Amino acid sequence: MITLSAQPFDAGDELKAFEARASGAGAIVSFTGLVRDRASDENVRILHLQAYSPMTERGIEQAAARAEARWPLTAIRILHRIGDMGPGEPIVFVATASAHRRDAFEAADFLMDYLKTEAVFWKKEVTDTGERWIEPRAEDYQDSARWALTGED
Amino acid sequence: MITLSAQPFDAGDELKAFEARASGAGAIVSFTGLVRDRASDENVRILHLQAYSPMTERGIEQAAARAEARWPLTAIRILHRIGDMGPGEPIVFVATASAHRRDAFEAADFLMDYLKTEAVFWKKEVTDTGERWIEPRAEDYQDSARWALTGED
Amino acid sequence: MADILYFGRLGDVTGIPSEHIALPSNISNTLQLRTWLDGEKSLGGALLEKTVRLAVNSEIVADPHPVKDGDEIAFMPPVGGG
Amino acid sequence: MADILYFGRLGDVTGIPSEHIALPSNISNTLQLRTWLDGEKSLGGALLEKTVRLAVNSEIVADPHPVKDGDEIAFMPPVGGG
Repeated sequence: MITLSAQPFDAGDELKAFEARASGAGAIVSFTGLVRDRASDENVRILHLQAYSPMTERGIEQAAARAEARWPLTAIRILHRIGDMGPGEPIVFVATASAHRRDAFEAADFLMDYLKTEAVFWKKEVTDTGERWIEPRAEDYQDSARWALTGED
Repeated sequence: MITLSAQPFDAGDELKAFEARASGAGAIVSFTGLVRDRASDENVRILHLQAYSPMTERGIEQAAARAEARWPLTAIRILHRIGDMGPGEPIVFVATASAHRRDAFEAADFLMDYLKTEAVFWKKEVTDTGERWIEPRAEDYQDSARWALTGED
Repeated sequence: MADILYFGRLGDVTGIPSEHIALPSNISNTLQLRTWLDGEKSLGGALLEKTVRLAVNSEIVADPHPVKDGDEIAFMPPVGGG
Repeated sequence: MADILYFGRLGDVTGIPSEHIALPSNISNTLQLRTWLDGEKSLGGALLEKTVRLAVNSEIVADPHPVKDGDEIAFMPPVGGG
């Protein structure tokens, strides 16, 4: 279940809804990304997230399908904010459910690496002194590259 | 913050409270373990969790301290049920907060491996036809052994 | 006429998120389009960067890829959400 | 007198979660205690298994470890929560 939302959301409510849907799973892993409040010693006022629909949604759906092919998951939830959001607000929520915890952990980790480096979003940080577009860091690409390996690592 | 609880809890509420406490973190990972409803083709009626206080709490505190020494975490939450619980009920909730998602993922993963194989609990599953004590599986011990390696995984 | 979209920092660089333009008859692939638009707008190479990918009708393509009237063509700097 | 605790399946095997007993004068370490209690209760070796660890006063110990009156001694089968 994949949603792009221009409205704020509550990660706790999302986890409740996901747990209800994934009942019988055994293991649920969630990841919540929050807008940071500081960037290079400046206060962040706004984070702006731009998507390119429906390419963005289609890409996320394909990543979710890859996760389901690779790990035995009983449910997936991906919720991503678009538009403007303030410091401390959730920007992304990913949850995975499986019979076994390693599968849930790895799938959530994989999905986050996809969202960080391949999902079709552009991010702009507005601080007290100006604004700048943010691109993935080298370590984001390294994290993402782990999943290209064959097997379960 | 470590709690053993004889009362049911709601993982969504726990995540809300944790997020409020961990504000500014950037990345929050949660793990929820649910009592499974089937065991070897039998319906599970009750899962019974026995602890040995204060040894159980002390061991979990030490594991949390190891996690904090190894990864730059801004907050940790470990909540574990004891006593009797029914199928689908949460048995364990672990949450970690960090500036970077890999640290939050790895710390949560590490803490769950500790709880599965080293935390001082004994588990009994009561099914339609009887009851049996459950001990960690070989793969649980293998998962746990990963963290003895030097370095970051 | 084609729809040209400028995402991320390219929207700031061009000053517009998108435009509806007539493709000159000598512009028939993405490489030609990059060069022509970058020159037209005096962007100094922003549309020529290797890290800027193009999507034609919502599919990311490798240069040179055919473009024609009616296409939606997106200039995409490096992506990343979360 | 010492407090002996039987955790997990050992509570079922012995039929009691704990007991308050007088340690015989010839029982001064954990190895002797295992053997003596297992025999007393006719458990057929349940308390002698290598995977059953002993904790003395809430510290897991390696056999043989001294035991004495006033100790709390726990028989602990393999642990695991979650």
